[in-house]
Amino acid sequence: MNIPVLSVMTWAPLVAAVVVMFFARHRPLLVRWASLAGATVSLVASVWVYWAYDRAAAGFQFQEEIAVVPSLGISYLVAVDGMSALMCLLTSIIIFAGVFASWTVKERSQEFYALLLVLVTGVYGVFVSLDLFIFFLFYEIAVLPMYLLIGIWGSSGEVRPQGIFGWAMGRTGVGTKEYAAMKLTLYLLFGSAFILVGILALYVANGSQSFSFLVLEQVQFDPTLQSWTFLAFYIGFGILAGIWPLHTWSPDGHASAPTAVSMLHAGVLMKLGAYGVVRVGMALLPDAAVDWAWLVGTIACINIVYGALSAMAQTDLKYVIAYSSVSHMGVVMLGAATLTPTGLNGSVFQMFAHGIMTGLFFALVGLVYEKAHSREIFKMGGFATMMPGIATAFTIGGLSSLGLPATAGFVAEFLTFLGAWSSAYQWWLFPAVIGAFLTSIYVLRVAKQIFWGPKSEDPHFQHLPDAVGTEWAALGILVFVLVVFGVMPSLAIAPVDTATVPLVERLTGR
Amino acid sequence: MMNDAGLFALVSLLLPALSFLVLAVVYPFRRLGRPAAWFSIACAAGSLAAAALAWDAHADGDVSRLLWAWLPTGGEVLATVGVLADAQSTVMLTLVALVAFLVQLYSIGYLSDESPPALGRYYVYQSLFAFSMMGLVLAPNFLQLFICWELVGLCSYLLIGFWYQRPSAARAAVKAFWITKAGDVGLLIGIVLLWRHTGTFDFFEMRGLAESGAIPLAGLSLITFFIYLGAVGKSAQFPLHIWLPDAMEGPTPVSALIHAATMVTAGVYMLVRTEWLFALTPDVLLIVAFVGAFTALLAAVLACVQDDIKRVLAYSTVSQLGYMMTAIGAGYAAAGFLHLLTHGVFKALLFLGAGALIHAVHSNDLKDMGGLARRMPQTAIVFVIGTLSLAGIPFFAGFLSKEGILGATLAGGLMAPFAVLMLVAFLTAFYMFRVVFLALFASRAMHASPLQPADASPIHHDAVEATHGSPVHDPPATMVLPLWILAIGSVGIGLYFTFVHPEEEFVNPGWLMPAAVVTAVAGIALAWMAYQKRSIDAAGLANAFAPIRTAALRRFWLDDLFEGIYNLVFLGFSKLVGWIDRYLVDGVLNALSAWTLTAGDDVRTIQSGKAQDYVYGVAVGLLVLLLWARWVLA
Amino acid sequence: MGLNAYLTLAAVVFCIGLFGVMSRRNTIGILLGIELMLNAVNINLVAFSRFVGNVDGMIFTVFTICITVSEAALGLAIVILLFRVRRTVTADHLDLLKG
Amino acid sequence: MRGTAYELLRLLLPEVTLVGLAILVLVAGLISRPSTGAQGQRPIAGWMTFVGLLAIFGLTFFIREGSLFGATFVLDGLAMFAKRLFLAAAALSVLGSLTNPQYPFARRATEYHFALLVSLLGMLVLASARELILLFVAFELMSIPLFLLTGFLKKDAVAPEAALKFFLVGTASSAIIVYGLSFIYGVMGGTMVESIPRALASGHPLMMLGMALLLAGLGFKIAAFPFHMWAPDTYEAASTPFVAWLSVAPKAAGFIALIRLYIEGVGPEALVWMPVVSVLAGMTIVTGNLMAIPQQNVKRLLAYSGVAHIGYMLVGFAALSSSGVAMMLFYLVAYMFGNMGAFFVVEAVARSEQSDGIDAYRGLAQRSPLLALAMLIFLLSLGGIPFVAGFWAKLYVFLAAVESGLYGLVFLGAVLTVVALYYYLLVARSMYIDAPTRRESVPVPGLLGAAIAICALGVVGMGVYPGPWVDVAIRAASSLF
Repeated sequence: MNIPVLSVMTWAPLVAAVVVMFFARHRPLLVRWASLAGATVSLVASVWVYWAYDRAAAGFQFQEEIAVVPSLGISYLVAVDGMSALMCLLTSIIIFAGVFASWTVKERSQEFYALLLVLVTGVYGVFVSLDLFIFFLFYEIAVLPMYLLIGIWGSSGEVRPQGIFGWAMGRTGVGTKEYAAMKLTLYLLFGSAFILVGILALYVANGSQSFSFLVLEQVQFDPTLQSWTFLAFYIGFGILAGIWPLHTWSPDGHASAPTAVSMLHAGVLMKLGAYGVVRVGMALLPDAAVDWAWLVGTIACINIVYGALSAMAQTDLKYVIAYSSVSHMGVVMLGAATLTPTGLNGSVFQMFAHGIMTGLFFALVGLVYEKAHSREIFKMGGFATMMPGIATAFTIGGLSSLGLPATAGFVAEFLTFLGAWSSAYQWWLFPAVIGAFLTSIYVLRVAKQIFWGPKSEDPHFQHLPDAVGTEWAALGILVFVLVVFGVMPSLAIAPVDTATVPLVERLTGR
Repeated sequence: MMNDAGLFALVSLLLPALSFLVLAVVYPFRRLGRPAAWFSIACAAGSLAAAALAWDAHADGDVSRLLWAWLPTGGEVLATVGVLADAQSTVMLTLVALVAFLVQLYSIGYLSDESPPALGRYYVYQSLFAFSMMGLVLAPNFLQLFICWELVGLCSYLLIGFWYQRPSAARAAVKAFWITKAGDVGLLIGIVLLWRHTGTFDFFEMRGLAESGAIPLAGLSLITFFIYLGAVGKSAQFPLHIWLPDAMEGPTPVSALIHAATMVTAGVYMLVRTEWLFALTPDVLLIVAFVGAFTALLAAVLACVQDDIKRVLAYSTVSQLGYMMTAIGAGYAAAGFLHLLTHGVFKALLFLGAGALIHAVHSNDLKDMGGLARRMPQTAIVFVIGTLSLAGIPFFAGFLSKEGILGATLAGGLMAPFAVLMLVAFLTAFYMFRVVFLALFASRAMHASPLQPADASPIHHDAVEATHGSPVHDPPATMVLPLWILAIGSVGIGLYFTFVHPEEEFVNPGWLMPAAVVTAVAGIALAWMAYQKRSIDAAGLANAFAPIRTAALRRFWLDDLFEGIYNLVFLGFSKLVGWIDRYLVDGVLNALSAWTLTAGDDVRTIQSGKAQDYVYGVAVGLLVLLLWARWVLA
Repeated sequence: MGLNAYLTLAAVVFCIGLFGVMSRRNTIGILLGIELMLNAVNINLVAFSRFVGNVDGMIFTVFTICITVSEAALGLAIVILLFRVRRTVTADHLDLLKG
Repeated sequence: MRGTAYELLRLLLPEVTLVGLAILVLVAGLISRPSTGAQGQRPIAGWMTFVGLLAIFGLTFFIREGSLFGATFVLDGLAMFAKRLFLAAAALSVLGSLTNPQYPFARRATEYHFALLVSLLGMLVLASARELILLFVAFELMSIPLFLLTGFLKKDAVAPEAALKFFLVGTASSAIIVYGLSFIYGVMGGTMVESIPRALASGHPLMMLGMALLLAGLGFKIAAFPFHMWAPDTYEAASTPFVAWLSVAPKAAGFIALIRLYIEGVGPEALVWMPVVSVLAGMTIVTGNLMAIPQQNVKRLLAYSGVAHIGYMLVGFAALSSSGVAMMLFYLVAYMFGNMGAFFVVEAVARSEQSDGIDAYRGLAQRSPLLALAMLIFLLSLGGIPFVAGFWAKLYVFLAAVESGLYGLVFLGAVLTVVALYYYLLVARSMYIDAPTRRESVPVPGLLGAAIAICALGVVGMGVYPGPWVDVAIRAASSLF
């Protein structure tokens, strides 16, 4: 097969975006179908890649290379291994569902879809590109459209500036969607500054020949360089992965963003961060990865518990979900920090599982908001009678997030726990498990309050419709994936394993 | 190494799964209600048959395992799923299948007032429960055990909250889930540690290691203790027993199936399954025994003061679970397992009977009952049979198993627990017959209960309005049939054991049987005098034990304790963290950005607009450069 | 008299000129300051060319003078223009543009 | 070597033709006096200039490298590159100003274009000057018309003020420059640039003094902190298309001079400048970005961001390496497209809204999407976002700096990019997020539109496929080492 399937997957959304932008003016339906077409092409491509990936051979496959700036050794070099194949699949699923989830966007839907698709191209690019330079380039593409997406179609929450930094919050306009958009964008770009320095450092340290991952992988960088570049990568990517205490962009951003954007951002973009730490940080700097594991893992533990507790404290449904993401990303980072095959598999699987479940969550929150026009948890109640479908989907998502078996969440967490206990810092296991327990508290609390509880007296909430038409598509896909991968985890673990095992050998074998 | 036992077991496991899938996925079919229900029942029946065949097919001693790779890692298989059919699992499987089938049948009648969609939902949960419980029973390794363990917990949550519009039900559901989950945290940790300790999840391999002494004992006690914590949560041992009484908010058949016969016994079953592991850690077994005995006593006392018939049964369940645990702790898991089986049968019977009564009078409260024996003869008969079994009267199911447990405790040399259990036996007989007399025989006018319940017994309001004032009579066939089957079961088991004495690995002292019988009869007698003949003033009896009673009515403040932990520790702490996150962690960030903005304002003031100031700028820059040049030369 | 004497003189003149540019209120005065600076440069160049012993410095000086003149002319033009539109030639008053 | 007339003509072709063009424009203007107050007429002078410039730009491709007058005047890769840059920028600016409706432009187009051409001539010569006197003269030839052009709107209240400020600071700095040159001459005993390295190696104090003075003077021309203060005021007051040019060409010229004097052939001695230039770069980046944050006037905002960009170019310069210079040249081109494009959009908006304020851009995306998109692209390019020129530009200078081990500087620059994005995004917010106050779209004159389109194409083209541009820059720089 000589079709450049990865490029097709990566650029199809961009093509769709161009079509939407220039040929679909004032034709909302065409906009949606064009976007759907783009997403579908990517989905098919990624599924095919996932299927055709030769697990026996492992390593990087479907490689394509085009020199971009030969004089500097920059080339458009793309390929996937088990890990990135899974991530691409995740991206495809989320965007596919996202297109449906935002079917009802009213104003300026043309620009909305265009930006969304551009964003997705960036995401694919990051996952497939093996040239660190192109990697970085896509990375920024994936971050930037957020500003407009949140700024234009977002919704403002209400946060009172108070506390000892009240003055500062007042000045930065905390709570408004513009604030959230600016915060998210700048924070992530701030992180990318670290990444850039790190990448350039590696490039120069290797004699300024090539940015190719495959080349740099062979190099044994000297310890001090490794040490600080790893920290740079950890901070840079970590910001996007929402590591404590650099996570505060995520609740505000996700809470303000429109449905599809929250889905994509919490579902996929945060994974970019974790993926970056694993792919660039650990794979290229094995010694430093081992030396800094204690930091990564400990902060991950803080993430897990801290995120869960913060989620428990929220009264705004979207904030709850956003903080749960912070907590779950902790699991991802913890799995990575264990430096064991089980842990890393758990980590990657959690990236996937959390991507799907949080996508599902945000889709549901969007639906609930659309129908009940409220995100205040304690105002709503007893919706299960009126919207059984949504209630069921929410429950399944919730169960997955609290790590209930037969959903993807369990496998991920369980593997991570195993990894944690077999790692060098066994005590990591306990905060992780506690976090899972806390999750069960806040998730069921919310589910009970909004869906599976007594009906609220509020007249607004007496007659609410269940999900209809295309809305089902988004929910259906996500729930299906969530359960299928929970019941048959080997679907995902088998290919991922081919990528993580060599990595771990590289890390510990040094 | 597999024979048809394994296959039958597999079949009986997969049938409920099939019905679950069909009902869950085929939305319109589920919404039909009754057809869905019958489909599920048919599957249950099929799985019962298969289970019976499996039980029959398994030849003594041999074990059949069917395994499929489930979770690969590091190039090899990390965990498998499958079926492990042996003596224990097949008989347990049969019990589960039987009760599940009967309960599903019974529910058709019991839930006749429900709307079709609700009924469909109910049967989805039922099928899922049947599947996961069977999966648990047949689990070949700790991982599958845990998976199904969690799933049954989920079903319990869903079914307790089946009438989620009732606040109490919604509360009880989450309470049950959280409390058991707390125990599961222990179990999960235990499993992870054990995996690291032995390198496998598989019972079979692990047992091999254990028996060859290949498992290092260092730190094993901790591991088994963690695992035991799981059992504490699931099998409602002190102090995590508090969820079980509240769980009675669910429909009565659910209580019969999940909270009496099967799920709550999962903890016991797990310990029975892994006795060879616990045998390595006698210290933990001691804890198990003492906690079990204490739980039995506590629950028995609590049962004495309840006016809600279901709560009485719930506490008696807790108490009986304590019994089983004690036997296991004493080192004779077989005895505990036997009691588990018999208890499963007659406790299901009792619950279903109680359900029939509740269904008739639309109330859980003993005060609303009385003299029902005349109007509901069949129910009365079966209920009494159940009660006799529970009280441990000869020729009934409970008798021998109970005696077995007492003997086991004795043989284990645990004197204190033995004494406690004897007392509990007395109390059991007392509170059960209190129920019998108050509900069935003493006429309603006659008894004015001196025991005001601490918590107003929740009444199934909508049902009351639905069929108010309808004459009280025996329930329809679908409900009576299961009652009789179970009743015959408990009598049958009783008789069977009286003639075919199950061999025990210990010998009971001759005086044990009489003693047990006497205790039971004494309890019955007291109840008779207090609530039927009224020769003893119940109030006086109550006052005699006033302090204990008040404490019992407040449930020994355990619920309050947990409530407090939830409110203060979890919610309070979370509020704190939330505040910190928003106003400190995020605040610092905002402060930095705000400072940047301010800096912008400040710096621009040097741009005064006066031409000469600009020249100043140039001059200053020049000066600096010159100084630098000077410094370079130096 | 050595080269340093000339250089010092030039430096002094240059500094005076610069000081004038920065301190005079009247725009014309500022222009004069600039003239001073440029003349200091001329002194420098001539002195150097004398001591180095080639004429490049002289040539440079000639060019500098020409440029100085043209700059002065342009400067005065601008001042006049300013006086037309703003009715003032005081440097401090010319701060509409700032920040 | 002494060039024959042919040699002479061949090497001086651009300059000679430019002089011719200037005279032609002047004469043409004299004979065809426009009817007084004729609004919006097509000034013949403008067209002639534009066409002429294009022609000369074309001619630059027919001249070979070489040198004249005993290497006083050289045509090396750098010179070629610079000349094309100047010509291109000038052509763009003229294109943008052709339809300028402001009265003076219609009335006195001749003078405007003549002055512009003369200044351009100065730049072209400067690019090739390898001799101090010639360099200084070229420098002044470039500067003096700029003062004049700044005050071109002479009836305007602020333009003359800006002109005065520009003039005062400018002449003061040229005094400083020439003062520095005098010392250099004194130490070298000659005025040929190629003898600088030897003198520098001798480490004579006066030499250092002279170089320091020179650096200060050039610092003014490229508007590096703290010599930048004239820039914002000048930009704000002068006519926008001219500012677009002013913000690019003279700065480029300044950098060329810097390269010629401080790097070319200096070798290891050059490293002595690394710390001071680094500090200069860092401070310029910080202050430029910080001061841009609170700006409400887009022209001022762009002015300050321009200062910051100079800082980034200085980062490339601070690397003091072949790749550093190359990356800096690349940055210049990217900056030319991005910055001029942005200014042209400002011009377009200002003409319809009569305002340079950020508020004038409210909801531009819904009024005229393409214009908004163009602006967005330019801003992103200036902000250094992938797939537009600015990204590669920043990246390359950072790369060069890292190669020279300036990690701190690179990190500072990278972080400050975020601050820069903050104020660029403020404009983007106004265009895309805020609701428009008026519905009808902004009218864009065809020629101005063309100029914008060219810039947009340049930005995107360089962004998507930077390879060839980089190679050109590298080739241009390679001639220096």
